[in-house]
Amino acid sequence: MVLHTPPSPELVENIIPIADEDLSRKDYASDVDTRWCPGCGDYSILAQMQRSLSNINVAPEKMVFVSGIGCSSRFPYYMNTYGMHSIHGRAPTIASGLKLSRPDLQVFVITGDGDALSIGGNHLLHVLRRNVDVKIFLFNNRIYGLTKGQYSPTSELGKVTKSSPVGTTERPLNPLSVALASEATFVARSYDTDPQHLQTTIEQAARHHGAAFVEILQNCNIFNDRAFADYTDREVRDERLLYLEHGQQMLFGENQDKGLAVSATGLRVVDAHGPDAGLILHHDATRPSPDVHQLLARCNYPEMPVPMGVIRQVTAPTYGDYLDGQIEVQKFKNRHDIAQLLKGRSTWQVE
Amino acid sequence: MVLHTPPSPELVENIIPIADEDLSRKDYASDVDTRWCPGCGDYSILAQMQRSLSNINVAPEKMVFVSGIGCSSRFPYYMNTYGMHSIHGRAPTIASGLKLSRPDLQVFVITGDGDALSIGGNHLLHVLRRNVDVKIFLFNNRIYGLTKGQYSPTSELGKVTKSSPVGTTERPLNPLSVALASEATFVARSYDTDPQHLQTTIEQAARHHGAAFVEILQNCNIFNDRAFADYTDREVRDERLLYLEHGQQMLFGENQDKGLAVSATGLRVVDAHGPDAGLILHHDATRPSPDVHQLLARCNYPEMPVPMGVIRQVTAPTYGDYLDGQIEVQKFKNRHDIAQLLKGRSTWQVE
Amino acid sequence: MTTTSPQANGSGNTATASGGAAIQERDRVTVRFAGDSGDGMQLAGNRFADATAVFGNDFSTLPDFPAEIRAPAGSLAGVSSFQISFSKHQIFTPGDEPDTLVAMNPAALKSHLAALTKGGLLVVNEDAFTSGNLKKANYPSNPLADGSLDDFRIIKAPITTAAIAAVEDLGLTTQNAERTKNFFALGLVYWLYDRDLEPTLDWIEQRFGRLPNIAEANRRALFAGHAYGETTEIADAHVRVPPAVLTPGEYRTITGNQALVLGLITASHLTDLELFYGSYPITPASDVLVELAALREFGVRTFQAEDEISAIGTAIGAAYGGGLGVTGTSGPGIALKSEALNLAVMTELPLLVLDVQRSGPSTGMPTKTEQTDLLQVMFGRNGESPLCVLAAKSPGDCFYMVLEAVRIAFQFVTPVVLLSDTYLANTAEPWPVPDINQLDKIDVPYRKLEHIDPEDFQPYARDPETLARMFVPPGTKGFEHRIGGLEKSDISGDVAYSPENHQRMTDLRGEKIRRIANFMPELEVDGPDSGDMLVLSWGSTYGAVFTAVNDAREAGHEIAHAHLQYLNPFPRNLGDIVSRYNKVLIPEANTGQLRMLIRANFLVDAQGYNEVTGQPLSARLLTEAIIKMASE
Amino acid sequence: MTTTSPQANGSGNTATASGGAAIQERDRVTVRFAGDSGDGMQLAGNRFADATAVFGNDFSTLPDFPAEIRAPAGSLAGVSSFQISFSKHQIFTPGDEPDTLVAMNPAALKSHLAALTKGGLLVVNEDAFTSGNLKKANYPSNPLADGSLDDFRIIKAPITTAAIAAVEDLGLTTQNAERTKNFFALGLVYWLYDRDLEPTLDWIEQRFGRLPNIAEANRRALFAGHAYGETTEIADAHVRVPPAVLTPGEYRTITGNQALVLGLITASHLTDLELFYGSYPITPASDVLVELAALREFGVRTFQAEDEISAIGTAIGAAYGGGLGVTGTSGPGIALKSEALNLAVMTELPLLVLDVQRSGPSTGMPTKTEQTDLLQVMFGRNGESPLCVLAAKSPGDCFYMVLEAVRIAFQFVTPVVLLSDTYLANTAEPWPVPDINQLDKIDVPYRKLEHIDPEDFQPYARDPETLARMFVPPGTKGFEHRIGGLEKSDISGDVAYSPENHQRMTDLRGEKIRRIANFMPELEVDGPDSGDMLVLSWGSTYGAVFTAVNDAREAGHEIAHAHLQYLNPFPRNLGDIVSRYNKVLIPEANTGQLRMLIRANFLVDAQGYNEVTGQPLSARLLTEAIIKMASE
Ligand SMILES: Cc1ncc(C[n+]2csc(CCOP(=O)(O)OP(=O)(O)O)c2C)c(N)n1
Ligand SMILES: Cc1ncc(C[n+]2csc(CCOP(=O)(O)OP(=O)(O)O)c2C)c(N)n1
Ligand code: SF4
Ligand code: SF4
Ligand SMILES: [Mg+2]
Ligand SMILES: [Mg+2]
Repeated sequence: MVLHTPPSPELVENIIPIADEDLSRKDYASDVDTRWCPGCGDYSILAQMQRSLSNINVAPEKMVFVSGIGCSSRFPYYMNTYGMHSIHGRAPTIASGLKLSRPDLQVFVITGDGDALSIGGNHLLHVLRRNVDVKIFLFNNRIYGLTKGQYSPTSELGKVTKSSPVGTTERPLNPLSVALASEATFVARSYDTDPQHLQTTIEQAARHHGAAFVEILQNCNIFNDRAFADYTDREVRDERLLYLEHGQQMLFGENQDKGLAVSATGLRVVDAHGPDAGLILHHDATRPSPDVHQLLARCNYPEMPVPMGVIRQVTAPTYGDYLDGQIEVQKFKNRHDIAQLLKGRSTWQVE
Repeated sequence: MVLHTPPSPELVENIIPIADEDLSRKDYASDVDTRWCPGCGDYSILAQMQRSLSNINVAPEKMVFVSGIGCSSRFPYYMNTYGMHSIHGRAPTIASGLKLSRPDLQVFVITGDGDALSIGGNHLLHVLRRNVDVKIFLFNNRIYGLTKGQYSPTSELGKVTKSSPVGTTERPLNPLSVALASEATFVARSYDTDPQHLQTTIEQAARHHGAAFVEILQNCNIFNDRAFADYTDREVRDERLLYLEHGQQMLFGENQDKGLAVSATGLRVVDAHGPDAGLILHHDATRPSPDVHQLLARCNYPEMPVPMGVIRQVTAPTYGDYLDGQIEVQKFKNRHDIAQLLKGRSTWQVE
Repeated sequence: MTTTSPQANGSGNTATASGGAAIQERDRVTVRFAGDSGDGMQLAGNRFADATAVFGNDFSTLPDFPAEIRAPAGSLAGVSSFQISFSKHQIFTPGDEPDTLVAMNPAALKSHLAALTKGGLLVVNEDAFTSGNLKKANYPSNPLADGSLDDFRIIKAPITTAAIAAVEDLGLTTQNAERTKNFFALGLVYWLYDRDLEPTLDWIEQRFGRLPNIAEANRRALFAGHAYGETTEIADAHVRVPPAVLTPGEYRTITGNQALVLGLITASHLTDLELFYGSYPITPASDVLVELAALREFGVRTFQAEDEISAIGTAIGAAYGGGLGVTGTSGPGIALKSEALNLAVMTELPLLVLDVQRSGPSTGMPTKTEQTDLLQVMFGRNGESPLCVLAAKSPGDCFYMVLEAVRIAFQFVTPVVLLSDTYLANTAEPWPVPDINQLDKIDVPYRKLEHIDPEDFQPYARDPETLARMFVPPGTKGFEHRIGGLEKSDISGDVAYSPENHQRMTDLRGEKIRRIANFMPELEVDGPDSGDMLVLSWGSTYGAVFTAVNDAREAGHEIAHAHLQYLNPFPRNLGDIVSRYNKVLIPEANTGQLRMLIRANFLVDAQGYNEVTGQPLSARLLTEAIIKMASE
Repeated sequence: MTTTSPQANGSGNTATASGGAAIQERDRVTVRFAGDSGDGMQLAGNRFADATAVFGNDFSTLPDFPAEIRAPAGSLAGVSSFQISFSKHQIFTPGDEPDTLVAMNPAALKSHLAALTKGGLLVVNEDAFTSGNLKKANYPSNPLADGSLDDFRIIKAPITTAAIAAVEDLGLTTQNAERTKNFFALGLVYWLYDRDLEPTLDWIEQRFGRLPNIAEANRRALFAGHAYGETTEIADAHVRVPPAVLTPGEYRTITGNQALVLGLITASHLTDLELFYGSYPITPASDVLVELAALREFGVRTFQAEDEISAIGTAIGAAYGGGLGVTGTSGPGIALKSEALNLAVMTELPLLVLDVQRSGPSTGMPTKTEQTDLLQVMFGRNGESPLCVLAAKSPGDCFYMVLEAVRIAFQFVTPVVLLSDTYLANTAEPWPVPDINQLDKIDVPYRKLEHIDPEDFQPYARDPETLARMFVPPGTKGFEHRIGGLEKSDISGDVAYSPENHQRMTDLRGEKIRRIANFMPELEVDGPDSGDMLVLSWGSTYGAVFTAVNDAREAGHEIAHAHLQYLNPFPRNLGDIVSRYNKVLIPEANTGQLRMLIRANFLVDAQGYNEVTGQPLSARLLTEAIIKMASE
């Protein structure tokens, strides 16, 4: 039997707790010294996060950052909000329990490529599938930073690292593909060195009702320097990145002179001024089927431009909506009388 | 730095250990009483497995079945081969260690939807990504059988089960999508009540060089009866299933009168005799990009026919190929002199 | 539904029942139903228990399931049994050997005959003794015919055919008709033990009301069995156990798992916090999840996690959020939760962990009982990681121990592990229904903290008496702070690596747990205050040990008994108590886990009585062991 | 590269060195290098250790890293240090308080000054004492100017500017030029302790050969520092520690982690089995994975798993396949592995688990040392789950304990846990290089079984002496069988639920582990055979305890010392030994884990000396504690 108790509409709204007074970036910064290597991409992400929160003016006491373990996972210490630096890979579980029992809080998860996709891969899958209303920011530097340079599940096949002195023997995961296969309702990508795009993306995730997954390409200048430079360097960006905007055509190139179209076997690049220009797709992030989103997720340099921005954002009730809805309905339908519950189905009297 | 040490060709071959004498189905059956409920779909899968192995004539002493925990995971006990009934969710890890250290063995993993996608989701992801040469058979009954009827990660949203008396609050995973997002080189689906198709599929998986993933739809007549009957029942099969064959057109329907074509937004059904008949796709399981395979994986009843058979099969070196290749190359390049190793970089003499 | 049971009214040795046959009167009787998994033995047993409750006996039940997976019909592996002991006195175990065994097929007979008391009554379903079934049970010849049962009194009843005959004209399928055979057997046993049919007829109506045909069939089978009893020729098969003198009040039947569920709902009420229960199904803890999931109207949030790690993770999240965060599992799940449980120790959060122990190691025997997780929950974490450990002693006690665990978790801001086990989980006993209004509210200290001046807030400042840290959940303005798994600075809670601080924090975490003892009852001794011998027990063995000690006393030995519900910390007076006796015996369903702790802590030469069989301790064997040690 | 060190040749109190200044002669000296994480202190320390090795002293080193993550330059959290103690006698610890402290910046001075012996020598880089750096180190005023260092002898050297000046004309970037300052400091210390520059110059050539400019810069800085030493005005700063009289032979420097790696490769050779190492990176065990990964030429299969559970799963798979299956981790990883480790106990497979312990609970202090996993590995699993536990006592001993662990794992077909810790992992000492041809082969019993008649094969039949089960890996025709985590039938290994069988198997699993003691050396006591006081230790505290016991003896106390390398089972004679002394003291870097086991097993009132600071035990404080207890 399949029961559908669609949650009542007022439960399904995204409510970000807003501060009473106007807060600046600094108000979101804690007084703890940041402890990342000079030059680490994490600094920029921290700054953009603080700016985004101040743009939204989130109430700091309602914000909770939950992280796992890794360089990236030190993040909560630097935010003047509530936070838990938990254990390796498990942040999505702690965040789920917190959000489901405290729907009034805004819960952000900070994780790394090892934390989220190696030890924590399963929790990531399930928190997305369940559409628990938490926002997950995966700092992908394609390496284990904190443990000093072993390869991660996003490291390229053959990559030489501390633990693969003659090259790795395993093929990397594509975080966006995994998120889409996990039935995520919000999937996006940004990167450390485009502050404006990163801020916008963080804000879009924050405003999404449901689980949001954001991959942030992050440079680890110590153990995996310039891992994304081939397409994120300022000089080549325009040619090699595809900035997605919902409703807009998928155009890229310095003069927006190229675009993406569907072929019988996936996506292909066409000349925006050529004969196939008419085939260039409009980006529809809200399409229920993740099919085209999957195609975008798999666009990789050098064959294709690398997509940035919100790939998918669909509306669906969250796990919390359903759960709270069930509680409401059951409270309405059944007596919740503890004395009666303690008696159970039947009692007898000894006199 | 990315090093590519392509494994030498003789390492990259799929060698199934074959028995000296001709073996029948019975030779693969152990003398342990099967302990499934009468009517359980597992019986048919067991029978087809035994038949398939006897068709190939695998050497039983070279076969190892590794399973997790669940009704399905009792499987190894009934096979007259080597086997380990391990712990919940971890079979892929044990199978990986076994296969990588014993390339001469043929290692099959038997798992359930809970075992593989709930507690074991992460191991499944990684064994597929690594392309370890083990064959994984997931018996999907969309329920926890052994623990008596709680929902599983493949149970439908809203489903009423023991642990969801007013319906579940979570959206199911699509096992094929997950396998494809895990970069699997072989992905297939079959079901318990089509013995011939199941046998063929098992054999194809066995012959694949690399990690194979096979979802087998399996009826649990006790806790989730007729979960797949809407499309696997004999009367409706032809209309509702799409039997895939590499190189063949994707046709279905009692008279093969319908087919699948690509649209701008995914796949659609077209009339095989209508004007768009020319657009009907030929199934190419070997296409390197998983794009179309992802589209197929997401075809669901009732909107679309449900695909059966091998969705994807691509050739790639396995983890073991790379690993053994590295060992070979390093043995060739470096001295492997233990006495020297013990001395390390430098020693001094005390007299 | 509330009924009133007659009070025990004197006792004679024989009386005359409605059937006209002579009724023997007895103090206590133990009956075991055994049959194939498909034979409905658990159902029959539970109905018998209900009828017994209404009749007014004290009782205790012991279901024994086969392994989780279905076994072939008629096979030895497929045998399922249900034992009930009932008495005119208070009793504490489901009995060792049954006086009566109902065997529905040869496999059931084979598996359970050894337990039947010499001269006991054997009720067999002779229809099931076909050559096929005999073979499945490895019987070379038919025991009903070969004289091998001569030591017992036998009622050979054609249970299957008689049941089918009774429902003949209802137009049922053969399968459904045959299924009524457990009601036939039940009717027969009701006659044997003079039970009232009413409660069962009511139950049939409630349960099968919507399937009138099935309801009628079951009713007819029940009556037919009862009638069959009257024809029995065994002389002293008609027995009556007078009602027990129990403390007056309203009673219900309860199992340990039910009591855990009720305890959690009650704790949620007494703390005025919503309950969050994160769990992954595992035998024998799954039912706690399943039953809680059906109680959404109490604001219960159950979360069926993807694995045990996620389950405890979500519970930690809920606890961190200021809720009543609970996770429950069995031994293998505890192993998986240990890393995250350590996070709760380091972050000092009020978390409740239920461990319904089962037989190990590894997957072990999932449906069997054992007390083998004590040391795991004490020590199974990296680093020095003390936490509070409690253990329930009876099904009903599970309820009260949940309340106690929650009280301690909040008062001391610490994770607490509550141990139950398969035996407690499944065994049923009469339980006086508590009055919810008489139960003390449970204090939630952070409610007061949230109102202090944020300037005075330091997350690792401590209450001078309990050493509980200043825990304030997210949401409170001005108290924003971060916690985590790295070592914390005393008072400020900042990350700290200094050697002195780590020593201090290690000491503080240890001392906090030790101080719980100052807020716990002292251990009570039943029997002499000092002297020759003390029997010290913990957890679910309470009933067996209590019974054995009493039996040993009746055999003339002066023996003291103390039972631990608090395992960490120990009650303040425990050291004193164990040193007051010449001999200390510690019976456990493990190889001596509590014994090790007692010896290490108090340097007394405590001896062990240890059974690791997957079965509850046998009171009879234990009595022998006690008497032996007392006589040495 | 092999060099020959001079032998100790008599001793005078002063001598004349090349520089012409008077050289003090001393028995033992301890030097600590401290600076910012970016200052290259570990490199300098390791070079000094090499030079010391070549010179012929015995020595021991103690690196102390900051937390894993980079801290801001100049901050207290960013200080990294390296201590080395060297002596003309054999030594067993890296020393408690240094005689000389090199402080490269104010934060280093602040963090480490307290450790420096009164009157000790302080070498500071005065260039780094800028107001910015002073502030970062929380110095209100400049300690070089305010008289607060008057208790020490100080060499204020302009290390940064002098190093930059020395490399001026090489055209380096300022950053690179500044980076040579550790070589300048090293040169200065080489002069102070009369070390030869040759080994370091060789190393520079090897390491920077391809970057001739950098090599030259480092050389110049080294010479400049050495020359600077000659100008120092401190009277007794020029010190010589004569070479030690060590057992003749070929020596190398080794850390515990290196010894684990060599042990594994050697065990693979001695068993003639390929090594499979499944691991997930975690401090301080990661380097074992990293170093093994670079040894593919030895047939090593390293597998960087997705988590610790997978890591042990793969190792179990490899062990089941008949290989040398090993997994390694630290405390949090052990917690995660515990469920799977239990499978290895139930399936009785030869598995080796390395546990390089670190400070807990939870994430704790990942780079600090502790002995807090003993009880976790003993008891951290559900059910009764005995396994063998060993612990290494020194860096070099890690090598031999791996061989011993592998021998036991195969002989008894059992998982074995080998405990090391952060201290052993990182500390370096001279180590006599073993002759691979002198090491005993390790027997692999299944090789013989594979040739028996399959009819005689029963997977759970046991060797009568060791109780090892008949383990035959897949691949052998006629031996096909299934194993798993459910309880097994004695002998046949079939799944079994009978109470008697479970008891028997529980007993057998326990007895098998106990019998290992019959194949282990007895415990040796250093000192009197019986008497007043025994100090009992285990694991990495060996050096500190040995030193402290000797110091206490020199203070006139007759004290015995015994050190356990076998924790489960205990050596056969342990109970006897501990009962022969009036007092037993057990020093541990935990709150008393071995102590609990000793008290429980032998009922002796063993006392603890416990430090849980993340640092190795201090021999000096321990000496005091021993003397105090001995005098009571
Ligand atoms: C249970 C456990 N296993 C292993 C570790 C060690 N560890 C800490 S962080 C980390 C990986 C970090 O990589 P990533 O998540 O990519 O974060 P980054 O440091 O790159 O930001 C590992 C393996 C741990 N802390 N806990
Ligand atoms: C660590 C652990 N957690 C939980 C369990 C209990 N358990 C056994 S099987 C199972 C799920 C089985 O479902 P599935 O994998 O779908 O197999 P099925 O029985 O349906 O074939 C669970 C939760 C266990 N054995 N071990
Ligand atoms: S190691 Fe890499 S990721 Fe970590 S702080 Fe340094 S630069 Fe950043
Ligand atoms: S419970 Fe379901 S899956 Fe398990 S054996 Fe029975 S029918 Fe099969
Ligand atoms: Mg990373
Ligand atoms: Mg299932």
